[in-house]
Amino acid sequence: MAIDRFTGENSILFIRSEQLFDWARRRSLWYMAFGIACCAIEGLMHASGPRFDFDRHGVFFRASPRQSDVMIVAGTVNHKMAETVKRLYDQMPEPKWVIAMGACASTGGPFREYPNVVMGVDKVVPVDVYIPGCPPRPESVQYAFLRLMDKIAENTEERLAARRDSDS
Amino acid sequence: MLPDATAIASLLERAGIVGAELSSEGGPGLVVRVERAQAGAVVQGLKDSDHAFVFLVDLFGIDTGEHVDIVYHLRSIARDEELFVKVAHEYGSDLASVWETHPAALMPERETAEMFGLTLSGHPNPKHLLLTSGSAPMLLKSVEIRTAEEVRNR
Amino acid sequence: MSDARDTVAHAGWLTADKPSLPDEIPLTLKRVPSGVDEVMTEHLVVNMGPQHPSTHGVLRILVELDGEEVIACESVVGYLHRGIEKLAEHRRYSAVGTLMDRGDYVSGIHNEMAFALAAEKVADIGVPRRANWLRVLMGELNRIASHLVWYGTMGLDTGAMGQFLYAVRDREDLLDILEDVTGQRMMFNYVRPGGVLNDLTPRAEKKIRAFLSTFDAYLDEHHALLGGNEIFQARTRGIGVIDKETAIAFGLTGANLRASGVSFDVRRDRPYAAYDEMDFDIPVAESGDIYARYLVRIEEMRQAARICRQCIDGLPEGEHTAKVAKVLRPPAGEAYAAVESPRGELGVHLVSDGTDRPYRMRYRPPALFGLQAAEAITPGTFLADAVAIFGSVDVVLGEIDR
Amino acid sequence: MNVYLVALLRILAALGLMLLNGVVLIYMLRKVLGYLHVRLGPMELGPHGVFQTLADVLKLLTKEDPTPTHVDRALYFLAPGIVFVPSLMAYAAIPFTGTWVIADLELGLLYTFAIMSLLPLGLVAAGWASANKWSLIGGMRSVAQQVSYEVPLLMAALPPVMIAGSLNLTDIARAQSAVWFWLPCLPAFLLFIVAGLVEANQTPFDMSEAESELVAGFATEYASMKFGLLFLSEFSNTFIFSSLLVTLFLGGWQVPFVPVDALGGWAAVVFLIKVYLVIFVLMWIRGTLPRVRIDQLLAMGWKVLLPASIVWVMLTGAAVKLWPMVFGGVQ
Repeated sequence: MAIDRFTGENSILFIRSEQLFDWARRRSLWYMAFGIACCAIEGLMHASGPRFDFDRHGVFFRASPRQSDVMIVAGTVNHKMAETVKRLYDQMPEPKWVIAMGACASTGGPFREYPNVVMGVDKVVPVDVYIPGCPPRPESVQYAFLRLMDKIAENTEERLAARRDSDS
Repeated sequence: MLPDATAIASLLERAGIVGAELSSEGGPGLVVRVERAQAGAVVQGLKDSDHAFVFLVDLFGIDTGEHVDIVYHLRSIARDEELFVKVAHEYGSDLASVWETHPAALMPERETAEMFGLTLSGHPNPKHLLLTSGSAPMLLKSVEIRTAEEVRNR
Repeated sequence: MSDARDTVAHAGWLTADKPSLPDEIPLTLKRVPSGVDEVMTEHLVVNMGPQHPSTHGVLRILVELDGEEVIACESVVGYLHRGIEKLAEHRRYSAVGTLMDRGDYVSGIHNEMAFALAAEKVADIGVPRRANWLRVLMGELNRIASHLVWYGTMGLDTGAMGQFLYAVRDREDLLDILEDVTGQRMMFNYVRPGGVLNDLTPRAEKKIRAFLSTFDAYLDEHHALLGGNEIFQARTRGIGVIDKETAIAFGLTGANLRASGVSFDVRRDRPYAAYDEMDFDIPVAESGDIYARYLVRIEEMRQAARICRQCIDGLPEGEHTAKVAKVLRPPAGEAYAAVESPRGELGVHLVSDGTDRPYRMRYRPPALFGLQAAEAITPGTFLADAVAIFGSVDVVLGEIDR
Repeated sequence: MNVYLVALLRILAALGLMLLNGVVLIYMLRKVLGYLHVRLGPMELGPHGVFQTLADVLKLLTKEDPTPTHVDRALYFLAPGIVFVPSLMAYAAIPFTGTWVIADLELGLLYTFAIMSLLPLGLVAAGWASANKWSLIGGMRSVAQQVSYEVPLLMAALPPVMIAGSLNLTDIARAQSAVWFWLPCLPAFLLFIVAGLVEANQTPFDMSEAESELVAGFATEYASMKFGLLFLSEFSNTFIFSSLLVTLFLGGWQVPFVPVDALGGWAAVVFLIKVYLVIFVLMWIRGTLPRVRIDQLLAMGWKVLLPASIVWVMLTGAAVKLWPMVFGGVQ
């Protein structure tokens, strides 16, 4: 039916608007000002500083988890901290993403042998992008954000394609 | 700097402390080893003496394999002298707080007690400082860290 | 010293008739009788952190508030406890430096230096003169970088945003230099037992000279922008006073102690590296308030730049490291070595049992003692002051929790 | 034309103006703060990042809108509205030119102040309903500061009213054809700026959302577009305060030595340029100064600003009465 092109889930309008919202989400990733350890100096402080200035990409920090889209886990997560990380993640509204910054957040890093340390934040919250390095340079974090933008776009396209396939 | 060992010995004698061993061989400085029951009195006596060890630089433990050595690192600002007081504690025994003499000991005592599995007495806030309650006393030699195997299969 | 005890007893959680604050904060407000009048007022127990913009990492402060006034406060640490002391017992001497760096991550060189000095004492290693000078040079550059972070976050804590970004701008230049010499921006692992990792490259020397030529003017600008601001002075003068007795009783060291009128500096009183050959002043302030701590730190940056100039001009020729065995096996023994880190006396108490790994390494965290003092003097101030006080003693959680 | 249609169009104009204005101001804030802080601000989205705020708004619209467990549901949903509607209504009396005004009210100044004084109600509602201690403290702070500074703000606005002899904002602006009022009323002008900074919740007086103390103040628990509304209305308050300042003290839409008729429609542009210059100065202050403490702020309001404004009102009153007597009715 011709009218189907304009109503329903796979209508042009719907898909276009979904792509539009996807574009908006990609381009306005506000991260939570939540530095745990050493990486916070590089990934949060210097990242917002004059040389790297993530604000150029629309990547900006908010203090409250309710208003942020991305959580940068910048540092070692131990058993005492893990609960807080999980709670903060739960407090963020969907859609949300997590960047595990540095070796500590990815695997436990140099402290992985210590029984009190969680071996990677992915044991607590789902991680979208891992950044290697101890600590990663701000450029790496910038690249991680660009990769995250690609990932969001790919996910949307895949979702739309899957829906088209199932429909036809 | 290193204080005069004989002066410290006579000072302790005057304060009524018996059985204190002084040595400066192979140690970080002049080390006074005293009985567990006397630790508080020694620290207080050293502070009130004319050497005036008023500054607690640090308080920590060493697991020697037989017992836990609690080290009080004291400093006299007036005379510019440093002194280490070592007290042997049995595993799981009681660590008497010296916070009334040195408020600086408040947090290091909490940390030492939890890290070496000691109980803390006379402390206003004897909670764990660094670890969650229920964790093993990490700095004891008997507590193992994760093996390479565990780390690999994380 | 009854004064100090009074100060402690002032902290609400220490008095006998008051129960200590609950470990888990109830969701409802705590209703307590005000005692003065008939009205029942509510004390608010708020939980600052671990995620809070002004706690410099993951410090958690429980604050009991009567309106805006802080009645009692207790700091809860351990959210960054990573077992540096424990892991050091399982690492070779050459590898402990990597852990030390991540302790106080804002001033890595000083941490490494403390461990290297202790290891050299235990193993009885002599250090070439040039290595000592390089240690001083890098250490002082790192001190400027660390104080700049403090300056910026002090601005943030009092509500000024620009200062932080200007501080980051200058820090970038410093990190460039440090990266040029050590190969890393933060975790240097540069100072090793026996000397330093790399010699100074001509390019780094040029960069250091360029930085030092502009830094004094920048520092004056920084000082005029924040310290010269009347609002900042109103926020900091006479606030958070740590008097001499309290400072000594709580084991404060470094700039915090000197701001309270005690002239003690490890660099001068227990000279290490090449500090006995340097010519520098030790700033001391009497008032002990936040502004005094601010002034002392600003002046320390100026002195650090002065020391750097002496280092770069008079750098002696020679080797940058002594011949040290690849696997260090110091004889059994104990040693204590301290350095003047930007936060105070950073000491390493090293116990060796003759193997290639330390038997016990104790890391004396200066910021922990600063935190205790801040906790003791905060009750009776306003919430905004509490933020400024905890910021002013320069807490770095990586060092407190280890 | 139908009178209702006109009214509806005007409301829509106000709404459009407010939204557009909010979007522009957020972009401007990020750019101005960026340049003040030796960086660039948004750059990637469109030329110099002009579409950045558009993306932000769209994203906020599509975010999940969680309701925390312990909130007072009715109030939690109402609060952004209570904040948003007054700041929208306050646009009504702002004269962009002599004729371009949404509603040319006789008591325009009074109306604006009355409407603006509703704002703390919304803020304290937001703070109370959020069941968050930071929000509660933020809400309480906002009430304390707005109540203390309402009076000095009104008092500081009185001298221009007394000289112009009208509460109609258009008339006040017209009365400045000879000399802008900031010069004869310099103390009132300065008092108005300080009190207005407090009312508009701007640094160095942004007590209620002091980021380093209260996380995000009353807005801590708000997500998605509810937060967007709070955010927008904050910027619109800044705009209203600046346009009041321009209207009362900086000659409204007029340019010195240029007759009003010669400007035509450009008068609105002149007005907007003036307003945006004032906002730029506010942002400059925001990027530079530390924040005062709440007790210092309240003490300053009651002990300095209030007496000073009363004294200045009395002096102006005397001058307005004496001027015709001495110089024979120049007014």
